[in-house]
Amino acid sequence: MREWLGKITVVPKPAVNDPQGIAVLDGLHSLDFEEVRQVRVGKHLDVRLQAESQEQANEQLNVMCERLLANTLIESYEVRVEESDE
Amino acid sequence: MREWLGKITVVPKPAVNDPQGIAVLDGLHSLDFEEVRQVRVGKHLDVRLQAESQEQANEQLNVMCERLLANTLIESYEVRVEESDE
Amino acid sequence: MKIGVVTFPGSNGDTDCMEVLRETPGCEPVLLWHKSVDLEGADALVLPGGFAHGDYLRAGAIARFSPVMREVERFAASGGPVLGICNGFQVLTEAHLLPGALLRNREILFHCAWAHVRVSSTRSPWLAGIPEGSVLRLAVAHGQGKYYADGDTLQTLQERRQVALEYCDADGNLTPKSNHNGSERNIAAVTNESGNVLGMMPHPERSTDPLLGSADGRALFSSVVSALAGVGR
Amino acid sequence: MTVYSVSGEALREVALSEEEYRLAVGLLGREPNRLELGILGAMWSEHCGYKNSRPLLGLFPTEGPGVVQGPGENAGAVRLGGVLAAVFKVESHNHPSAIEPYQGAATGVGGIVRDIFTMGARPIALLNSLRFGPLEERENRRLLGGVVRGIGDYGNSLGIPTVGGEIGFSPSYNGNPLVNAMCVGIAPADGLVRGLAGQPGNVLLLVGADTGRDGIHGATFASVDDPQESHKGVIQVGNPFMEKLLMEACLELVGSPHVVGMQDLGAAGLTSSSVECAGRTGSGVEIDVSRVSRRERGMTPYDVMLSESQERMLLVVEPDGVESVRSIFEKWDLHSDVIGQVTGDGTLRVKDGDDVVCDLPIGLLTEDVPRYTRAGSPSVELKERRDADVSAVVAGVDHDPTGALLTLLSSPNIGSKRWVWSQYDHTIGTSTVLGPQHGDAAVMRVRQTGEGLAATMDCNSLHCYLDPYAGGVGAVVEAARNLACVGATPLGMTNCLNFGNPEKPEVYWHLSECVRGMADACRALDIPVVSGNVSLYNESGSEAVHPTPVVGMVGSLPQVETAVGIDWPEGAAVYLLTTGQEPVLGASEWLRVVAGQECGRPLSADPVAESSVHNLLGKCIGDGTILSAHDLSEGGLAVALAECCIRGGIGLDAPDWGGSDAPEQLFGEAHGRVVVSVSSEARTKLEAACESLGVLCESIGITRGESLRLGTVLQVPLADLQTAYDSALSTST
Ligand SMILES: Nc1ncnc2c1ncn2[C@@H]1O[C@H](COP(=O)(O)OP(=O)(O)O)[C@@H](O)[C@H]1O
Ligand SMILES: [Mg+2]
Repeated sequence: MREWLGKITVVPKPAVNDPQGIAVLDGLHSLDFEEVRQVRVGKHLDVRLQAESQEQANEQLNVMCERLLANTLIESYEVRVEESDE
Repeated sequence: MREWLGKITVVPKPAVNDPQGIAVLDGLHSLDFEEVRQVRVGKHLDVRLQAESQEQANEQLNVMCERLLANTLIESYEVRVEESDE
Repeated sequence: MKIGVVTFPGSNGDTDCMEVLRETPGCEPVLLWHKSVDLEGADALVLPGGFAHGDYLRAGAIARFSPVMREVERFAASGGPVLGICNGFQVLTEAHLLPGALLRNREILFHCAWAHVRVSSTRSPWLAGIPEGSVLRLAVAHGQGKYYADGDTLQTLQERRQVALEYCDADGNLTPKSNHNGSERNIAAVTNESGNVLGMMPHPERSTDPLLGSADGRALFSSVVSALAGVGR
Repeated sequence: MTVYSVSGEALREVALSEEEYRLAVGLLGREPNRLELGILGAMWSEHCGYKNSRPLLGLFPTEGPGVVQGPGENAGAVRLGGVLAAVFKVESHNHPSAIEPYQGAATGVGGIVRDIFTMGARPIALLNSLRFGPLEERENRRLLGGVVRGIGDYGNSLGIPTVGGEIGFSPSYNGNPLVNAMCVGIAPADGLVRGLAGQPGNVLLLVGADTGRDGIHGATFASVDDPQESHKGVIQVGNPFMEKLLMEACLELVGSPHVVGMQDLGAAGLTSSSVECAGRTGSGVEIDVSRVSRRERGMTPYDVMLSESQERMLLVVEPDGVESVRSIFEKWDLHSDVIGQVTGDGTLRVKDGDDVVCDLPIGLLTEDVPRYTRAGSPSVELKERRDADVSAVVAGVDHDPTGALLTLLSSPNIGSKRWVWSQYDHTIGTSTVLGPQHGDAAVMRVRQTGEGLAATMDCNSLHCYLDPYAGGVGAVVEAARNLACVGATPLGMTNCLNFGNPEKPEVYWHLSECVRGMADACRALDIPVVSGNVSLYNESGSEAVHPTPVVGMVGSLPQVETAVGIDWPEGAAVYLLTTGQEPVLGASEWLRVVAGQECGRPLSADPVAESSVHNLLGKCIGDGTILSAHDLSEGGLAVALAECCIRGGIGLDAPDWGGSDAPEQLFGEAHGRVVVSVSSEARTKLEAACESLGVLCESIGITRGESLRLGTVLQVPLADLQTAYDSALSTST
């Protein structure tokens, strides 16, 4: 068993309304960051966990996303696994 | 000018305790993901912007973080830039 | 005495603030729209509660860049009395007019209740008329009200008597239970170094009638009016 | 027989039966195209068209001297004092909340708030009525948590206090929670805005959020019985910040001579809103979908017409006024599009640029909606439960009064809901005189007049299940009683009929019997029904939810200061007022929680006898005689007394209480029973008033000390009561 760091990104799916992204976009425009065309805001989670291998960690993290961390009706997620430095 | 996709992660600094992370950790434990040791919850932003180069995009995104997207008193951030696929 | 209520599109405590100011003797309230760059000669400013720009990202983060905020900063720098209530407090910390930050409550959830606070410093003109050590019963209603600052800052705040209100029980004791949102050192309100800018999480403007639960909040508004009259601004 | 070109699957997608399709083709004289079919399906759905419920709704009394606006508009309105009107309605968001509890509940609040400010009223209070499966199941805790956060965040952001409501738990709601939100607003009685189209040539202005592919077919999905399986559209995500801007802008436009009508976009979006406006004035509308701002590329006319994107409003404006109206929206940073106009030809014509893509008579979409009156009958299982031998069940319980009381107090239907309502901002607006759990109804002060406006939501779904007629009567009578207990007189009522699939005989029987009971009670108590909502097909698996006809009632007090809560002061004399109805254990909470049985029959209320209790309360609370009042409902006398102790923080000393320890006496349920407290000087005054109004009144004891002591039957320390009460929802935290 080793410790791994899962980095999970959960963002609203493209068709889903993202008022938060729209508000941040407006905020950036009003700060004169005119070059920004679109913003979407989601969640980031750092999950430290024990697993036999990187693959196993990856698999577990995907299950966690399906079951708790993301609502797949409105959000899509992405999992990356690194070796934990702690 | 090309379009770039900035991927920004904003997480609470370690000294700031993160009740959301604790709540998610509890949630995972109660779903029997006993192997999880720690969770921190932050924000993820996908920012599509125009810039001359990857470096320039990167620089602009860092300025946005300093000025608006993160509160550096309590949060740290990380910027990655990719070519935009859209 | 003209008191400006700085209103952002998502402010929702502006009406309650206008109401109590209208009822405060010697006070003429005026609404200041966030896009305006004219404070209309206000002698003091209130930033009310609410969700200034929807409070996406972080409470108060986007509001800080509204046009009116440059004038608020100038006004504060010149020593004018500024009161940020709840979301107004969050805006003031984001704008660096007050130290620290307001994090999500310890229990994560939005929390609406009545809370007691002890007046621990009366340096602010908003509190000058209230005896130090008084216990006030005030409404609280927020999801991100847990006051945070690093250890050194907290030390300095206390040394310089910038901690204005602390959550306490009905008898004025700073207990863990009364610290409903988990703020550092039970802090409910702080001032800037010179004392003219005050940020507080509780809502004095909602605590203005015994019929509603308490009238203790009125004292802050009458206090600033007397303070300003004394100074003759 | 004619062969149609449309597939069975296409019909299922829009929830139309083949027979309905045949009917529509006959009326139209041709087959509809795909867009027209989608529009037809939405407008003929139960949700928009009330196919199964309209005939039943006709039973409700909807008129009265105080009615300013009855059913048929975005919300109903009743006169409040002299020149004001209270505008209110309830709305369900059950299916969306089952799928995504946070967003589903949030957008439910958004929808009901829009219905109120669309009428030109400023919303001053929100309430909600919720039902979930048991909290032992994680999924139900997740739903509860998400729904409560969604309701809280949306209302809190708008700055409208959420001041009351009710929550219940039962396995029948597993997989199908109920989320009903009610909003109350205030407007000048002669200044209400209607959803009217007016003259041909008037301009249609679409305002607010851009249109995305959200919730396409939400209306039809709400009309089929498995939300989880049937939902394919994009889930609606609310933006309370946008709604706040819309609300302020629309309220600023009230009284503008240029605004002919306002209509929010709810179920079936642009389709139903434009059809409703035209239908109310007998005109037609022409819409060019290419003028609608979109959130996404590649949207078809179908997507635009049926999108349920939130935070949008349709305004009908006189041609000269368009610029001035748009400038108000600009001030609030809101985008508006001129999307079409009112016509005189009675059709809904949709264009995509120059192409006509839909041309349907408005009447086909409104008056021609099929109406079904079905035959209902109770199921065998229900009859067995209803006719079960309750006394045998009671005899089988090892009765322990103290244990039963603590068990009931800590059960989720009775115990403290603080975990829920502390997440709702209930003090914003500085008008909340009696907030959550303070009184039997919420009381708001009406600044303009000094009056009090009271509101409550009620429904005992177990009673409705076991005896729908009695349950329907009971829901209305209990709501009126709750208003009376704070000192208010009912002005009007709204309701939300939450039932299963009406095509099933037992569900239709429940629905029709409940409505009959409610309507009879409304007539007897002289309370008009001015608005409401119907949510059918609430099933999961193949089980219908318990019938849940939620009553929302609004009342007034001449002077808000006189309102009383549940909390009694120290040293007061406590009385039990009754109509003389003896409590029973059938369908009681005691039977459910302590004996583990949902069986027997509840009592039916006698509205006339009940009125005298309400009148007494009105009189004696108004003149300051009564210091606190609390009605007896689930859990009966012992629970009501315990609640008064907990809320007042003071015990009850009743050494001479002559009752027995029989469970009927302590925990039995009946109607028309209220515990009140008066000062010792006012005892004779109360007794005399009871005598003259024909109300029975029994002296119980004195408020003092640190425990609830009822004769020799019960003595429980206050601290134990409190602990049990506070533990009820602890599993949810
Ligand atoms: N159970 C009911 N009792 C009385 N009126 C009802 C009931 N259900 C619906 N109505 C009335 O029918 C009309 C249409 O309601 P609804 O479709 O919910 O409107 P909206 O789309 O604006 O939410 C409204 O005027 C409403 O008040
Ligand atoms: Mg409507």
